[in-house]
Amino acid sequence: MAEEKAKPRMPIESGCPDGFQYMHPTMLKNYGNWDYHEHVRPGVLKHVAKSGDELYTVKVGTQRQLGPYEINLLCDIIDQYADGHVRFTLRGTMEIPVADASKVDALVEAITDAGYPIGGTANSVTFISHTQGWLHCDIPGTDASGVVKSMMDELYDEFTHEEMPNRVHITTSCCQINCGGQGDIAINVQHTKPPKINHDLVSNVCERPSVVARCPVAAIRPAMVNGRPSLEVDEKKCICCGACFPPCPPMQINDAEHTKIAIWVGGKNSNARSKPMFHKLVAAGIPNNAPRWPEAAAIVKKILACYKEDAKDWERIGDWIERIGWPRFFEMTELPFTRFHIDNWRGARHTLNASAHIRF
Amino acid sequence: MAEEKAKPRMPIESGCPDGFQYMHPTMLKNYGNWDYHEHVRPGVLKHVAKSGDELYTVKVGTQRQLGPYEINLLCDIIDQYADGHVRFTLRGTMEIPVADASKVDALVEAITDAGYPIGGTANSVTFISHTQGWLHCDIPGTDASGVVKSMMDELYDEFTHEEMPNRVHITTSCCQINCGGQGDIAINVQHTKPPKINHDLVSNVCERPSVVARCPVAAIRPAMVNGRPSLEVDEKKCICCGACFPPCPPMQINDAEHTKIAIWVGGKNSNARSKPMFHKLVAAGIPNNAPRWPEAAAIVKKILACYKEDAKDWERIGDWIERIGWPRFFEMTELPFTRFHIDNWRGARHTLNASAHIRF
Amino acid sequence: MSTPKNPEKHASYLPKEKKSKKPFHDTPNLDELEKGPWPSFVTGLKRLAMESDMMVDLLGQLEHSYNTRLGYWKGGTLSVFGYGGGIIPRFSEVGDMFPESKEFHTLRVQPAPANHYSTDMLRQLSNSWNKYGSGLIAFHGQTGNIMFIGAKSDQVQHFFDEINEYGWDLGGAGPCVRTAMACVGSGRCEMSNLDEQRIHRELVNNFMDDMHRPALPYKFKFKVSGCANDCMNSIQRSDFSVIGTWRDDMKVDQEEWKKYVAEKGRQHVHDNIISRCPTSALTLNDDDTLEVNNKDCVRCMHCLNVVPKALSPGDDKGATILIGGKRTLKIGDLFGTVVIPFKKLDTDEDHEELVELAEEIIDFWAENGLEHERCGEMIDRIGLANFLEGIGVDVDPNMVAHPRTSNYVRMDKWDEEAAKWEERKKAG
Amino acid sequence: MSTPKNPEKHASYLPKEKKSKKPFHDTPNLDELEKGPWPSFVTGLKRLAMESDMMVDLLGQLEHSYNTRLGYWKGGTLSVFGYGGGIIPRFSEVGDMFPESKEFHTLRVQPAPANHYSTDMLRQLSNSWNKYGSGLIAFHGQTGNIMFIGAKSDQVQHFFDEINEYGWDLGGAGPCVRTAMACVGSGRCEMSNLDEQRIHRELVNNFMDDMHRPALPYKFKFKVSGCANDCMNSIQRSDFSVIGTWRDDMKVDQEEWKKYVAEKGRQHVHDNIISRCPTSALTLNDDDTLEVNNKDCVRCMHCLNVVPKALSPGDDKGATILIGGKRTLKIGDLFGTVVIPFKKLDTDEDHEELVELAEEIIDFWAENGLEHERCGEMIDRIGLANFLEGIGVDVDPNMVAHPRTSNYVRMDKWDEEAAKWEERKKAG
Ligand code: SRM
Ligand code: SRM
Ligand code: SRM
Ligand code: SRM
Ligand code: SF4
Ligand code: SF4
Ligand code: SF4
Ligand code: SF4
Ligand code: SF4
Ligand code: SF4
Ligand code: SF4
Ligand code: SF4
Repeated sequence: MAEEKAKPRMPIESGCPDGFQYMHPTMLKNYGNWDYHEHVRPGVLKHVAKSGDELYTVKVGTQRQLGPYEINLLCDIIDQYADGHVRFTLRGTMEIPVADASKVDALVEAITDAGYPIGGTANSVTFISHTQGWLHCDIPGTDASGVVKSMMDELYDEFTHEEMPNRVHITTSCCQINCGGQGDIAINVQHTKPPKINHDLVSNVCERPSVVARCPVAAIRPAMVNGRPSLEVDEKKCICCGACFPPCPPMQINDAEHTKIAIWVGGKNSNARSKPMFHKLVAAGIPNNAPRWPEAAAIVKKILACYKEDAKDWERIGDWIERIGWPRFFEMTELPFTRFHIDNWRGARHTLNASAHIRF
Repeated sequence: MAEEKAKPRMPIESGCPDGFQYMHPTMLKNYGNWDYHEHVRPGVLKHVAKSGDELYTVKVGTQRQLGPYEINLLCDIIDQYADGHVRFTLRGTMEIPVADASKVDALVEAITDAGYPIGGTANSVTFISHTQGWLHCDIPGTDASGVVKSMMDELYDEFTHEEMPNRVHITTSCCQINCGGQGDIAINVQHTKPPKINHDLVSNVCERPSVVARCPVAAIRPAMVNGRPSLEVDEKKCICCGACFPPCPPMQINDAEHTKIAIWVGGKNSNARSKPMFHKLVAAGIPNNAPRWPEAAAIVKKILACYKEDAKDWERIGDWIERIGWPRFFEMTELPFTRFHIDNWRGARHTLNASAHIRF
Repeated sequence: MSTPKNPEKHASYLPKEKKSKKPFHDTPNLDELEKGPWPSFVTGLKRLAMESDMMVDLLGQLEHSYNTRLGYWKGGTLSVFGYGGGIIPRFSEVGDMFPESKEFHTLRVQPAPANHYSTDMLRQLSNSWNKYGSGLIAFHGQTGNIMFIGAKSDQVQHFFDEINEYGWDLGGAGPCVRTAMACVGSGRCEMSNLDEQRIHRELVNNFMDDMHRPALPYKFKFKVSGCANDCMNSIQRSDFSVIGTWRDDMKVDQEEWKKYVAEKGRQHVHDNIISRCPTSALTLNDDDTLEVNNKDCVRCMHCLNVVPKALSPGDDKGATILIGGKRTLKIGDLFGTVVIPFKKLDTDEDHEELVELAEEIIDFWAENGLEHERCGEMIDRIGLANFLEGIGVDVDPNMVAHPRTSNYVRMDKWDEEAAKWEERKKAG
Repeated sequence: MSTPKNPEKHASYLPKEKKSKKPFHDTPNLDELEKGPWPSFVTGLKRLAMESDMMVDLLGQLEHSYNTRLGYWKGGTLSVFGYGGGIIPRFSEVGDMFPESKEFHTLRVQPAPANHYSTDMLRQLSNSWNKYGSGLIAFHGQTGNIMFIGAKSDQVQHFFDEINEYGWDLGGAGPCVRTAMACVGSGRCEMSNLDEQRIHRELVNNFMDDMHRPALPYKFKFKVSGCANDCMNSIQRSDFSVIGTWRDDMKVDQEEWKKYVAEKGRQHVHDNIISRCPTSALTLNDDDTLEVNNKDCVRCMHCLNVVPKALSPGDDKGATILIGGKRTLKIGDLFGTVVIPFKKLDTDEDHEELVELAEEIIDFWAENGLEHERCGEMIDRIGLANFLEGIGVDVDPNMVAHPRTSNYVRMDKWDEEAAKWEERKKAG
């Protein structure tokens, strides 16, 4: 026994498990042979296979982090009203497949009764891409769970209805690294001051050459401070990106006051119509106002209101702005246009207006 | 008298002269008050002023460099058949304004009889932008007058007819500096070997630091060669652009064999429909085959033939290719696509296909 | 939010009985986040804290973050036996104030492609985690992992051993191949051109060594989308993006199409479909049938999205592969770039070739990438053409939005390179 | 080419009598360029060579270039009294072989805007040049100069003095303000929104000192186009591009428009006009009238080009100013960038302001540009926002194709900058 304990268990490097074992039987049977889909109502999709089989999907908003209570609660409902299978989307929305049309209403009702929203399909505002934030990450400038929760409260009706011109994919990121990715709207931390260095810690904690190498603008140099090896930041060069902080936590970038929120719009990853587009800065300097970030929420809602009113069907936010032009976007949303909107990063010239195409 | 001779004449810095004094009276009278224009026939435009006045313009192709014989010959015709005024376009085409419709035919006939082509209007191939070449420049890899003459011979019918989908603006440049500018089609010198340095001359002729500063890839360093200050080129880095040659002629970039011709397409300066676009490399390694450059001419004609056949009305060459896609362009023109077509200059990533938009 | 029908079975439910020993910290900020209609994570955390002192302190630390607007976790090193990655260790910087949650590690576990579960398996995973960890699971992380959030150092191995026995393995963290993602695709979506489940598993499971023992220049992500809608954001968010497409003509069910036109009207069809095609490849004929110029169609998916009943991908399916997507660090955002315009994925050999391509790319990058340099950054540094040469892939005009505009290039090898193209053309 | 009616009055004419003393060199290569229908410059050169030994040797050197495929001119320094530029001196490297043309300088002379001439003036210029130089004149150089090609060093001053007396002045060469260009515009073109003649002269004539005594970092070019067709290629080929546009609604003559529709058919109108508008700002109404969404129209000119009889620019005319266009050296080609989206050019004050803007820009660049750095390269180096600040111009969203996509920017001055915008908004 003692011997066995000393010999640790070798991992089974099974990797990514086979999904077919967990798949709903109708999905399995018709795998690769689907014919078309329809939108039954917000939050409910109907897919029809070439075999004629039908599959309904009920899309449920959750808080992403689930405990045993929620898991059991939802699994109970799925077992009772659906077919014992479930999947999650890349946004952390739960999708409950159910083969029998007659079960859908009861399922929807049970889920609604349990306090979970049904929606996020088609031209709704989907669940916000969620990152770790203060709950778990080591570098966050803000929280993710809180931002997502407070925004989803505000956008609840847009999740449960399909009234936008096209899908709206919102993302959020709790530092400039942007694990949440690009979005139709992205609500991201933006640092505004160079890191403050805790020189006492640098030599213990940080591999100095690799920190120096991380800085995108070569603003960091090794230096002796108080007789000990540390680092120095050229504050004129520093763009306050925070990239030095993960490899060297003594380069404190977060700050209760100067860590701000910025809002970006028009990111688009699909290839539908236009090619994929990066999101673009529209607002910054927004206070990191926990616990409910009302200033950021107000801007997001304003942008969505303009989009909802003005865009044509199937125009994503980026498509819409391409058509109406940036001058009108800033006019409609009443956001200020500043020198910071003009790119000055590498390749900035590709973002300038090199034409006489002007909007009046 | 001797005194006067010693005192040189001070220039009158009159600058750009007043154009109104040379302007055709109908232009002057209706300056800024024109209503519309029509295409009477290839080479003849009709402009109608708001006053109702009419003005015809007869567009004449020349060889750009004119001597007293040509000037008198053409001026005689203008005086006899037109109104004693003339202007030149930025391409070096002659435009003869004539107010009286009844004079147009005789004018056209007289010019044609004198051996000058009438054309270059609307959707024709206009006269090629002409640079100096071996006739006058100090850095040319080829001739300009000869290239233009031989190409215009080939494209004569396209100049005198209006059968292209839209205007075609061809340019040519006798070194990579490209004084001829971007074009629907650009026929430009492309050097393919690093400069050979005549070390004996460098120290006399070249200001070394400024030559070093001119190199776009920092391939030049000062060096001592045979005990004298000279320059050295890192041939691995050198992109053979020839930028070092004008400030330092001992850095001989031209070479009877390795100076080649490259062909670029899709440059567009107008803002009509699409924004201005740079021209793009399509063919290179073309022999600098004076006196008639048949290989280059063949490629130009092939491209024009494909464009003429396939493009929609009003599509410039660049617009056309945007629509049909580059794979089809290379298919249709039968030109090879190589690694050199893939940009690797700064900002190259903006030229890559970052989408799933694929042509089959 | 209206009062729940059954408060015991509701997102807002809080058990009456508190089993944890530590009293709750005051959490006025977090309490604000219990308001509003969206299910509250705070209520979820409190529910767990009713059972667990660790979660009581976790709530305390989180409230402290809300108060001070600063984070208090720091990293460290932690792993299970035999592996070098897959866990994100977290040690509290305010452990003295909140000692019970001073260790709060996350295990990243790879789900099945497209995140399918039976409810049984969900309950089983939840039970195991409840036994060894906080009970809190994020479905899923942005890279696709199931994130088991909140374990003490000494519980990590036990939890892993337990779930590893019934079929689950760690995902990636650190400079390694990461957990992959695939869309639901063939599972129910008529747009799909791929067997996403298979491709996902074949790609990532081939690199388990590179995932579990981080030794690459930096992270490397695979994402698989069955069509150009790219529901996996693969072009932006993965180093190796596989996107389904087709090479022959799209299928048009003219009867369904005409029904659609009849129902919606010609103006609507023009405004929403015909005029939205990026390459003007569509014509609405006078008899209300649709004409598709398949040579101009770039498979953007728009028209298929609008009328899925009438329009579908062709039969000659395969994938476009784009390499090098990623976020900002350190040269600015990069989208993936087309490296294989079309890869047939029918036979076993086809699938093997795809895996070999991934190997080729990872090998070349492992050798030529700088430390902390993503594959896309390397391509940006060395140039796409050199990268293609390095991995033995031929150039193709589909790889560029347009050919070079700058004459700054040395081309003395033109004839050689042109000859290659001519040979390939001859070879067909 | 058919036989000319009157061989004495024909592009191919060669006088029978040879007045020059030197015998012709053999020119088999150049002779090839006498074939074909386009008027031959070689015949032109030969005509001159019948009168001039210099041109005999010039033909010889040119043939030598054709033979060896190399050029044989080198530069030098040459100027007229009081000026430092405007002449391109050329000395032959094969002067021993072709001694008569060993000096062959070019004088760059500024034409009137849009290159208008009376035949009298053309003859007068030709006569003067024939007296002092080769007789060969290029109408015009790519920067717009009349290029008097082929003078010996000792004739340059005489020629200049003569034509300067009757109203002609040298253009630019070297690091200086260059000769400007303007399109024919208001002279006869209904698209024009500007008084090109005036703008051209006001701009360039304000900088005669900067043109004639080169002391700037590098060259600086003005080009003026009356509308966005940009017949002067100004966005690509000038440092300071002035492009006419209008701010109110375009004018639609619905009767003319309907005539056009009736004549060409609705399908044609749709294919050639409606669907070609870059911002889909046009609608063909059911009654064949045209509806223009002037808010979306970007004044690209396309629809006006197609139907000039029906569509015209609005009344509230002015100019868009773009700065920094140029060719490749040394960072790759640059287009100009919008710096003033709209400049009213009605009053004298408006025109003065335009000149002041040019002064501001040239001053800032003269101070901040590196040696041999064009204005556009400087902007690329320092960033557009800094440039705008330097010249005292407010930012505007029309200056960008889109706002920044990269978060690599320091924004602690956000509030200040936002306040500026709000103030401007309030001020109207
Ligand atoms: C479930 C999911 C894939 C998965 O395996 O997880 C999915 C599923 C579907 N997507 Fe998606 N998309 C999903 C994320 C995405 C994403 C990525 C994202 O959300 O971050 C994109 C690209 C986002 C972008 O461009 O920024 C995406 C772009 C699309 C598009 C293209 C939309 C466009 O016009 O640009 C379609 C086509 C459409 O709308 O008809 C589409 C269509 C669909 C269809 C209709 C396909 C089908 O027949 O099953 C699915 C219906 C979803 C619905 O709720 O209406 N899906 N889809 C993802 C749901 C996320 C969520 O919780 O809401
Ligand atoms: C957990 C997660 C956010 C979430 O809550 O969902 C996450 C969390 C972290 N990311 Fe991320 N990233 C997560 C998805 C992403 C994505 C999205 C994706 O994969 O589609 C991206 C953008 C795509 C990309 O790969 O570029 C992303 C781009 C980054 C980067 C920037 C990489 C770059 O080259 O620009 C870093 C920084 C680094 O690696 O040096 C980073 C680093 C981190 C670290 C490890 C921060 C650090 O250095 O300590 C975070 C650990 C947080 C924690 O405590 O768990 N994370 N990260 C996501 C991973 C969960 C999972 O495994 O499923
Ligand atoms: C005379 C000239 C201006 C001058 O002051 O010198 C001129 C004159 C006219 N241009 Fe131009 N353009 C002239 C060079 C240009 C150039 C520059 C060039 O040739 O290098 C351009 C931009 C070139 C580019 O994009 O690369 C130019 C782009 C246009 C366009 C836009 C075409 C397009 O669709 O992209 C129009 C509109 C049109 O075609 O109706 C236009 C229209 C016109 C009109 C119809 C304007 C008018 O009513 O007078 C003139 C008729 C010309 C004709 O021959 O049909 N002009 N035009 C130039 C004649 C050059 C020549 O010898 O052929
Ligand atoms: C004569 C002319 C070509 C022609 O035959 O028409 C010409 C000829 C020369 N150009 Fe040019 N350029 C001429 C118009 C242009 C243009 C077109 C334009 O102005 O619209 C351009 C492109 C636009 C631009 O400004 O970038 C042009 C871009 C250059 C450059 C590259 C500048 C750059 O920043 O990229 C050089 C190189 C330099 O200045 O160092 C250059 C240099 C030269 C030099 C001075 C070469 C040298 O360094 O000795 C050539 C003198 C040739 C000679 O013997 O006369 N030339 N050059 C044109 C001037 C005639 C005139 O004054 O009217
Ligand atoms: S966005 Fe930044 S803070 Fe948030 S999880 Fe990712 S790395 Fe951590
Ligand atoms: S915050 Fe960014 S720019 Fe500033 S020193 Fe750190 S890595 Fe460099
Ligand atoms: S293109 Fe080059 S060779 Fe030709 S004139 Fe201009 S500078 Fe001289
Ligand atoms: S040819 Fe160009 S790249 Fe080569 S050394 Fe000269 S300036 Fe540099
Ligand atoms: S990427 Fe395409 S195939 Fe996959 S789920 Fe989305 S729409 Fe369906
Ligand atoms: S898939 Fe896209 S590109 Fe192809 S026809 Fe449809 S809309 Fe056009
Ligand atoms: S630029 Fe415009 S105004 Fe000037 S000639 Fe061309 S079309 Fe006419
Ligand atoms: S001018 Fe151009 S942008 Fe304006 S309506 Fe006409 S085509 Fe459209």
